[in-house]
Amino acid sequence: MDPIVTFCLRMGDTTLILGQQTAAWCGHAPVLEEDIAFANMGLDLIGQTQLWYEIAAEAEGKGRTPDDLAFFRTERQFLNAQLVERPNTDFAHALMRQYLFDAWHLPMQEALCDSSHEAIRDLAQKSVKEVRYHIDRSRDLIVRLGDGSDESRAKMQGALDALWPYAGDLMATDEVEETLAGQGVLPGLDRVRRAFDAETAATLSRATLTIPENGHARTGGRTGIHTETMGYILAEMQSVPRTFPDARW
Amino acid sequence: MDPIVTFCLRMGDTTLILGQQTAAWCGHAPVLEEDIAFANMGLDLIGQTQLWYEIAAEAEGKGRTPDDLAFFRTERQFLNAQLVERPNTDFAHALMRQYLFDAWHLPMQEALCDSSHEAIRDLAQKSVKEVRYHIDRSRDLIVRLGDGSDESRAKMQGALDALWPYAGDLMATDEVEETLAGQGVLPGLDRVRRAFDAETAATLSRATLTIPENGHARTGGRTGIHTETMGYILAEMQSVPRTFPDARW
Amino acid sequence: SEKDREFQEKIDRGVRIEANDWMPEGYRKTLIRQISQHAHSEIVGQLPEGNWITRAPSLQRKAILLAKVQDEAGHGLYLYCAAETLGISRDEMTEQLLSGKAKYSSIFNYPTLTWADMGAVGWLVDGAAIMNQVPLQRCSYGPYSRAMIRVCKEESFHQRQGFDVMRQLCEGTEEQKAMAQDALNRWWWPSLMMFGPSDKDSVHSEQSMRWGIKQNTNDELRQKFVDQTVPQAEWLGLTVPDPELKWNEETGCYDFGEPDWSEFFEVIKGNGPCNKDRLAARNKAWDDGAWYRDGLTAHADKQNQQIAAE
Amino acid sequence: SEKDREFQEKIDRGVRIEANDWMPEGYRKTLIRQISQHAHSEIVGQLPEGNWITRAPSLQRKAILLAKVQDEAGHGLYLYCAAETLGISRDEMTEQLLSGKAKYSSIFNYPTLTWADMGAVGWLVDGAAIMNQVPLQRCSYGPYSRAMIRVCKEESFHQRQGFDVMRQLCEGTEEQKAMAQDALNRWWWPSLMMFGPSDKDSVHSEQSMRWGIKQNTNDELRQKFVDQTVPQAEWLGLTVPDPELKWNEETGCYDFGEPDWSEFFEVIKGNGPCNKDRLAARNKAWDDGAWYRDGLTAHADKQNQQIAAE
Repeated sequence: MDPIVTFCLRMGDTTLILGQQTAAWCGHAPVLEEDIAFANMGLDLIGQTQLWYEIAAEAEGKGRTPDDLAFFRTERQFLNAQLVERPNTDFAHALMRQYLFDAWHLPMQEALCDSSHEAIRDLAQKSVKEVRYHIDRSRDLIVRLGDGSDESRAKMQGALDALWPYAGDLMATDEVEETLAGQGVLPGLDRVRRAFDAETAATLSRATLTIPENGHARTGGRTGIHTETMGYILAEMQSVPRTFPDARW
Repeated sequence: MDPIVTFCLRMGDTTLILGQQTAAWCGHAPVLEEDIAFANMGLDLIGQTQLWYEIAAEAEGKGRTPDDLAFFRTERQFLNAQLVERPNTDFAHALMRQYLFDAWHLPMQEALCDSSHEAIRDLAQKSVKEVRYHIDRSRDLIVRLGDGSDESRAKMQGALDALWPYAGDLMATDEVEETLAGQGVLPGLDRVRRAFDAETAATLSRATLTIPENGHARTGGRTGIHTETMGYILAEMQSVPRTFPDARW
Repeated sequence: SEKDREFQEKIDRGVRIEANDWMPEGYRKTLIRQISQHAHSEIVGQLPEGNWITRAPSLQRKAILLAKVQDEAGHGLYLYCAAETLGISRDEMTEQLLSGKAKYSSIFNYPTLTWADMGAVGWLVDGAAIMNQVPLQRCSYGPYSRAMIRVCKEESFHQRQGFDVMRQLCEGTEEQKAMAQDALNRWWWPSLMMFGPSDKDSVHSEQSMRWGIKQNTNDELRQKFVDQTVPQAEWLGLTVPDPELKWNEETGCYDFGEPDWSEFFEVIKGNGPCNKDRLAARNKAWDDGAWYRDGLTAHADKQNQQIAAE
Repeated sequence: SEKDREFQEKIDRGVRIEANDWMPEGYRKTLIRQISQHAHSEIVGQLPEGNWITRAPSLQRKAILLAKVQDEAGHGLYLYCAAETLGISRDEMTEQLLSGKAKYSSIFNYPTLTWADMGAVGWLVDGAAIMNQVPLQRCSYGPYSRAMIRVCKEESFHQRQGFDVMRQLCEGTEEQKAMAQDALNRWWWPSLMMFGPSDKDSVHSEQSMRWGIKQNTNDELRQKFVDQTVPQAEWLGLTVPDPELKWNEETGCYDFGEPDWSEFFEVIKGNGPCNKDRLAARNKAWDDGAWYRDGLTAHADKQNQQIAAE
């Protein structure tokens, strides 16, 4: 597969699955303001997904649409990072997942603002503002809830312990990223990891939370190896188009 | 639709969806013995489903297989009682749902043992022993957990309050049942309801539980009107065959 | 009293009442009840449509639905603020909703069973809501009137989106068209009931009209809704599930059948298809979120103590 | 000691040790560890296959899978009973599992990602398990030996069912065949690791063999598994993902590559793909079920008091 296609699917699948998980909180969040915020982040993520899939579909040149990519691929063909498919166990997990994603997503989009690939550069320049807004919000909540009550700290620490091993999958690279880095499509990848480390070290310390020692052990999403939650997410997400394969919506 | 087809789908869809919900407890029940019991009930229910669908498919005469009926119909075409699609909120709900189902299922199968329809009579005579075993088990648990600790009583009462309004959907009848009753296919329907009332009054009283006053308000499953949990059950259950519609398994 | 008479004169002259103006207790109570019910309806109204966000069949439809549900939460927020100007707190209103004491629009106690319901809800339910809400833009109470101006603008957008979902289905496969017809069949009567019982049976109508809180009778609005919606159904090629529906040359309006008001009163009483599920979902969200709200409060307290200590 | 020597002579003569016989503490401890680990493996082993029960693609496959998972729970039950004869309670063993102190077979820390995994797990994982378990039918400890006779009978049935799932996939569409190959690729190496590290690196092997708890070395069993499985893969038309795999005319066996033992030790340490999810699932089941267990105890206490009072 053209490395551009693979890369755009990795990005778009990651924003889609996170958007899907985020959107599931609508009407179920702890306060009305969070219902609104989660809907808003979900919207941004779905919008970004459409843009990534358009580039992927165009580069692939097989006439598939963004909806084909979202609704008619199987689990092993989805290339999202495992982090975003982790379950909506509770709102602490949802916030921590979002924060760890944002801490990678912002430097990634900033790097892509200098991409040699025009469509990717445009996408990044268009969405970097949204992403900056997301991390401002999630960073603030991590600090307030980490350094909040005993219960809120315990919840946030539990979520961090559960999710930290998956954060590395966001930054996993292989020959796809290396090829694109060599072409200037993906500039400054080394800076992304440093920025992630600096951001999380500073924020989690302010939040009085402890980074787990076992590191970023879990990877594989980028090559289509997922966790057992993924199949359920896709079954639900794809159910209507799969049931009526000839329909347009 | 031939009333035999409708009736067999109502029965088979009800056992299938309950089997599906029951089987989801495997590995997640409060004690190993319940893992085994729920798997066992699930097995019996799936087996009964196959028998009901065989009669339905044969009567329909369109060449559909039991698997076609299970995996390639949509929510509005499923005719199960709403009770069995109620969610696995906790194990108390699972036990109470099973008990209310059993309290109807046993007199229903006993009645069908005298059906004028040979295949239905055979099915009932074959499965009535399983069903008797199920209610012996679930009645016993309702009594022990209702008349158990304060917490277990509260849990069982909560489950009863939530599920009682749906129990009536098991016994809902329309011209389909009336036609079949007239033909002797469905003998003694009036006795089924009386048996249900007697069984639940006696058992719930021994369990020190209070039957809610608002009655059996919820119906509609028998005509394809479901609750919002149903779509998710089907999305999951049908996901593999829907994803690979040309495959055989 | 003198004050009451002056107040009524202000209303009659079309002067807007503002939060700090004197107002009769009955006027305040009526408004609190009505605005908070309306806010609760927006909050609970997230659930039936939220039910399909994760299953929307295209990325575009998913985004539109998500934006719509977000708007509903936003409307809830404006409306709670408007009610707060009358001296009730959001927490009090929330407590009334969660305990089942406060009402919300009965329509949200019906389930959304297929994707077509996203069309029908937008087209019919938002359509009926707008019919109810447009006159409220001219409500005598300023904060409510201004909230409604924002709400109505967004609602009419939602209604067009719902209609567009229906249009796409009706132009689609046989199965899609059947899905659209089925959704219309299920949502038609509950939508008509959204205007409330006939005026002769309506408790609060008369005083509310005198106070400029209500501008039209329930029956007037229902008639207007039918007259607007039936031609749209015809355009879509769908059949309105009312055998008594008929164009009346004389009145220039449609004659139509009577909704099943016993069903309406059952749903109001708490026995609708989803009453329990809706309240359970809202209570679960609130209970599960207690640690979050307490955590933020604890953090704010720490910050304040630090500032005080400095 | 004299007793130890007598015990060893009994073992050497092939006499079965029973629960009330004298036995060395080391023998008892080794057996408790091994039987309880085996029981825990059956319990945790419910999860990866349980994951597909609700999504099995035909009614027949759903029933077969459900029966299989039920058998696993049943095996857990026999094995807990066998361990209890050695003086440890089921609650103690459960506590050891839930706290992460006790181990279970590492293979269950891999995820089941497609329906084909139900084939691969049955064929390869049950296949390897049987290889390990058949000799245990002749284990020197009677209750364990008898439990294993029951277990083995059912396991070989499961293995055939798993193979049949693979066969059906390999005779199916291109997508199905690819799914089968993908499952083989993911499960091959973890299955080889099920026999444990090479004997030279295995801690307990020598003493266990002397005591008649273990009959074959890890490497012998692994070789046997490869020799049995490779022709089956060929029959299915699948490729074993080992470039070093080659028939050796001289030895009459297959030569094969070395598994990645660093992965094995990472998984053992708790860093496998699903270690946390598996323990979390078991802990949740146990914690959520506390009210159930307490309720039954409370009921039994009431009954006993009533009997005592009569």
